[in-house]
Amino acid sequence: MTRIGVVIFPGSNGDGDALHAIELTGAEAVPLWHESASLDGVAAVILPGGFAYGDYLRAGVIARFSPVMRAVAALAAEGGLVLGICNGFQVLAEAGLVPGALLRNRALRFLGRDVLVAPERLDTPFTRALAGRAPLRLPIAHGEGCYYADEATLDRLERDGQVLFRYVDPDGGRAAPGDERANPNGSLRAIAGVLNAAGNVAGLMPHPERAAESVLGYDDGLAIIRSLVEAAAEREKTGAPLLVGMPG
Amino acid sequence: MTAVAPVGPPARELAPLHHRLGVTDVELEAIGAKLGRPPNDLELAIFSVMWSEHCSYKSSRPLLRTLPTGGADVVAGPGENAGVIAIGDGLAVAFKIESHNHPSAVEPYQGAATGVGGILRDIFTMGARPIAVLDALRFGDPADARTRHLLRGIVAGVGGYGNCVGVPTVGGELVFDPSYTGNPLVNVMAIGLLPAGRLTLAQAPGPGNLAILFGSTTGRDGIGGASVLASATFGEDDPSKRPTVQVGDPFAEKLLIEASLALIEARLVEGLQDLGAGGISCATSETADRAGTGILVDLDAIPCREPGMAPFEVMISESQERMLAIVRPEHEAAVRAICGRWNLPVATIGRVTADGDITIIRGGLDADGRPSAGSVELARIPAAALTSEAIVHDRVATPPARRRAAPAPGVPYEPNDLLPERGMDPGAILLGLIGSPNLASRRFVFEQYDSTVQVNTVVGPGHGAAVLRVKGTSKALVATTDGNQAVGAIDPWLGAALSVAEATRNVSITGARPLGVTNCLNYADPTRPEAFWQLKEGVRGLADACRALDIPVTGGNVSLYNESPAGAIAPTPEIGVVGLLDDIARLVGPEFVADGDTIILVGETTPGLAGSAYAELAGVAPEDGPPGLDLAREAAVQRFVREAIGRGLVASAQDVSAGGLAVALAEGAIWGDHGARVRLLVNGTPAVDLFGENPSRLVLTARPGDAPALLDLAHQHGLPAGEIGSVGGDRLVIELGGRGAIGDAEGRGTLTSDALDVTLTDVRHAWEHGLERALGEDRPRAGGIA
Amino acid sequence: MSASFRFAVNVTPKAGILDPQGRAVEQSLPHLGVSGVSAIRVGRRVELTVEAANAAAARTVVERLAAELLSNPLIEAFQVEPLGAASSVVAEVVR
Amino acid sequence: MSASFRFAVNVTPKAGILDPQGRAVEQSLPHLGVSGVSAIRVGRRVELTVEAANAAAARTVVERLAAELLSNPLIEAFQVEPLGAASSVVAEVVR
Ligand SMILES: Nc1ncnc2c1ncn2[C@@H]1O[C@H](COP(=O)(O)OP(=O)(O)O)[C@@H](O)[C@H]1O
Ligand SMILES: [Mg+2]
Repeated sequence: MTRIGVVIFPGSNGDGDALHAIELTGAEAVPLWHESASLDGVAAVILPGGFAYGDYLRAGVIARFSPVMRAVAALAAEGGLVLGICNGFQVLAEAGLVPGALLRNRALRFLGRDVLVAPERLDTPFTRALAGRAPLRLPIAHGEGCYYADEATLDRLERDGQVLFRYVDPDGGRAAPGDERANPNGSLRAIAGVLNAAGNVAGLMPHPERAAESVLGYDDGLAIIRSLVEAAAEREKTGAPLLVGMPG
Repeated sequence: MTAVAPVGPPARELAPLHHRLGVTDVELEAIGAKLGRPPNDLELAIFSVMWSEHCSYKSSRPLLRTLPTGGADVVAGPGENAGVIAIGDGLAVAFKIESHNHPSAVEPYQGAATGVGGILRDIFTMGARPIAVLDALRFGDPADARTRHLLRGIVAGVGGYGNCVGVPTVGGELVFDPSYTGNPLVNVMAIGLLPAGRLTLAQAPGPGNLAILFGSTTGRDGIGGASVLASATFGEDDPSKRPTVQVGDPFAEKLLIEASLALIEARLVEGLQDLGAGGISCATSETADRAGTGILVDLDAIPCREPGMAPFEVMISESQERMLAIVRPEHEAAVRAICGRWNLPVATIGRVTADGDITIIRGGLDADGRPSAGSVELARIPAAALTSEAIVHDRVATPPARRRAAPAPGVPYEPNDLLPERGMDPGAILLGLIGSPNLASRRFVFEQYDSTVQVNTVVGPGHGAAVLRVKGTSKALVATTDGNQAVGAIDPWLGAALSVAEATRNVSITGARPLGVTNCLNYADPTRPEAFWQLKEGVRGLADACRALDIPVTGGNVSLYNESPAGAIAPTPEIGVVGLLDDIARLVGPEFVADGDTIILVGETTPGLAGSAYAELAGVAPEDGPPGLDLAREAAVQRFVREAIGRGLVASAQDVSAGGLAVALAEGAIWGDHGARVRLLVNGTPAVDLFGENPSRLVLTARPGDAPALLDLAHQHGLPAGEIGSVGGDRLVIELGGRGAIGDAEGRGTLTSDALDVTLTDVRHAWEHGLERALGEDRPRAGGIA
Repeated sequence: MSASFRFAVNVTPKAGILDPQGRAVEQSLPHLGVSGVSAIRVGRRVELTVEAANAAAARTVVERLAAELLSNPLIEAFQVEPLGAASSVVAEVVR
Repeated sequence: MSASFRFAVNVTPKAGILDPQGRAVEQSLPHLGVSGVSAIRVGRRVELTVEAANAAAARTVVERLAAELLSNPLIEAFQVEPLGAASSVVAEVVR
């Protein structure tokens, strides 16, 4: 059975939800303690939501220095799959494993609500099982989710296919600038998720693991987790570093 | 070992120390009697905190004894940190509500945040993992700048704490009423889940066991929170050095939750108690008293955040995020290891003793847990004197001179020409009501909360009671909070009873069976006979309603002295209810489901508009009273709806409450995105039929084929019930027929319109934007970043 | 005639008030391989430009803003720092 | 032998970076009846004590902390300010 790890930082609170969602896909969910220097041989890692170290100082910054993050960085460097969700995205950004930064929501308030997002590509390890599902309805719950990078970086991300998800309006079109309903945190270019240059590390502000069971009203998110599990299983089988072909 | 040493230099002020600490002469005498000698200053400080209203319930204890608390499934009731009820499948639910009114009035963000922290500790102290929070908030006029400041800070504080610890905020209340100007109410309820066998009690058994303090260090913050110590200059310290505001640290609380549950899971603790009001004094005396033991505390062993803290400061500090564990000596290392894993400071601060006293020394304990040679005893107080045998006051209760009795149910109604709805378009009234601050969507508030973490939230905030699935079972927990200050101000018995009726009804209409009640009694100064009468009547209403509905009170909290220069609050017993739905597939919501469904009104419309949202909007005739409450009828209505839902006869269920039938129909329409066409026969005045809030009424929808069986079932339960219309279209149309609507009124030359007719778009718009508009949040706002 | 003056307002948690942020930062230092750092207090710094007749008048405005808007007197202390016009880091105007 | 040095690290949003807090403060000024205040930037101020052989060594530690932990170079600029040993607000012991 494919083993997927979930890192537990002090202050993580989405670890249980991520472990639960992994189990729903039939994979084995493996908790990884922040002080551990090893990833216990897992095929892929999720950095879960929450408030690692209280999100004090800046969201994600203190967690980035945990011993486990060295192992995560090493896994990423050899092509292993890493998905950061919400706080996990903030940790990845602070660690420089994905581009950009997450600023305070423009409304200066924490926002917990459902959003619509659409994948920009279906050929990544994080979106391969999403065909026919767009737009996806997922919950957000964060105070610092406004995606920021400078203009040149944003242009490069778009050119290189590193934009993974965008906030969309109910018609499925990219959220217009200033559309606070569709893009509640004010992310630049409506970016809700990004990839690293190699395409094996992803950060995502909405919570796919919370939208994984119909009893809770939605299950679009499970397809994202399932994408990760399938891609990780494939990588294990072939033993090869899994680097998606980035266009351009 | 020397004798009791005096603490601090003699006071310089003229007023005796005990007065400055808020201890009356009678109480000082009682303290002397308990000790068999006069207390020293440290002992007096401890008594002043422990005998405060907050810790001792000295005004309310005799009243609380009258509440029904028994039930077959009750595992822990009042007296414990939280009530616990078994729900089958080897699980139990723990829940409790608590107030943080006064701290939130002073510092809204931190006051509310620490309120959430405190109630969560009550839950996990019992061995339960917190799974949900509900916040019941009450403010003055939303147009008032101070209200806006308080609301903004309090909501941010609830969210700031709950979001960070990862407990979803799934429900609550937001009410505006002028009586809360200057004294907002912040009541927070928390719910937890535990394996039935893992219940942990707050007790200190086994002389020789260790008292271990873990969590945050002890600082000077919050000293005075439980008494008037903050304002009294005590000893030589500069009181300005002692911040009365406590700052919450949700990150530390999250670690505390994980460490505490890990300690319990590993069966390393004999007892566990959170530190709240009264700090170490309260935690040690309560755990010792419950076990019939004493605790010997070594002040030098307590990790302090600041140097030079006085003994009284250490003993009564209310620093947040701390726990006291009672541990067998052989488990000490394992306890330290778990605390270390979660990076929490931990210290063995004393020993359980057989003498029944809380003894405070300085200078360390020896290997056998006895005071070291050269140590100094600073205080010695029987634990029971501080807690179970604390003073009780017999307060005087006097009803106000003029008070109108509520009309008894079924009293015939006289149409009243003074009612202001004459000549008004009922559609406009509906839009006004549903867009009013008390009825409009609370989205602006609950969007600031994480309501989905832990992946149990089936129904979050926004539409009626919250529903949480119980992982690994087919069950769901249903929870709600309700209060009714508007009626309570007129008749405190009725206000309390109505709150219980409404809270339990909100649970029953999902199909769930109410398991238990937790309550927060928010009242004014109990030394005023009229305020104490309100409290007494409120408790009587609570008890009567719970008995009639056959539901135990499993815990609660009392908050008195809710007054400000602007006046006293309206009596506000806030009722929290948790219910159990055995099969989540049977869950029914309030929203209309399908075009063509039949709409059925169950129950009887009776007069009495006083205390209603309509009365607040339109005014009310001076001789009108609040509607009556027939508790037997209420019980029948709830039994009926649970049975109907259990049989699969109900498509949607909503009760008639604030805003009356018109608002109940409008909500079903907005939430389900289906219009409705309804015809009402009006006997008295249209305002009563459309907007009256008399209880024990339901709006049900059913597939047309199920309607006859549903009506039959209602009649079998002895309930009046009839078809009033059907679901469909994109408007809400309520045609008014009958004598009261057109005949008499037109005959008298008034302009009562004969139909309420609004588009779904209009009514939804009013509902969605009303609150933000009332709070001025639809424009750039005033306010700092502090 | 009036001139522009730039100030910083430094807002820090009052003595005796718990500073959870400072504590969390302190706890993380071993992970960075840093030792010998203590007593960390995390506060806010607000930089602003005031148009006023003279430096004293400008300062009066800043003091008022600091007390009423930028700090919470119950739990925070503040201190006003004149930056002059020369300060480079802060001279940018972003609207 | 070593000594204690107290520093402040002032972290401000970089030029061009959206500062919603600064804007919110600016927007609330009219409500307070304040005018003539502009270019408000809201940042962080971290005060800390460093044990080191000398001031230069202490400063090196602070610079590193500021660059790696206390600020994010993508969005923030920082500046280190020596406070000397005299600072009283911060002399408390935090365990
Ligand atoms: N209104 C009430 N109804 C029933 N029980 C109450 C009420 N108020 C307080 N209690 C019970 O009294 C005990 C002490 O309450 P409290 O001091 O608030 O507890 P804690 O110190 O754990 O917060 C608790 O068990 C609580 O449930
Ligand atoms: Mg308690």
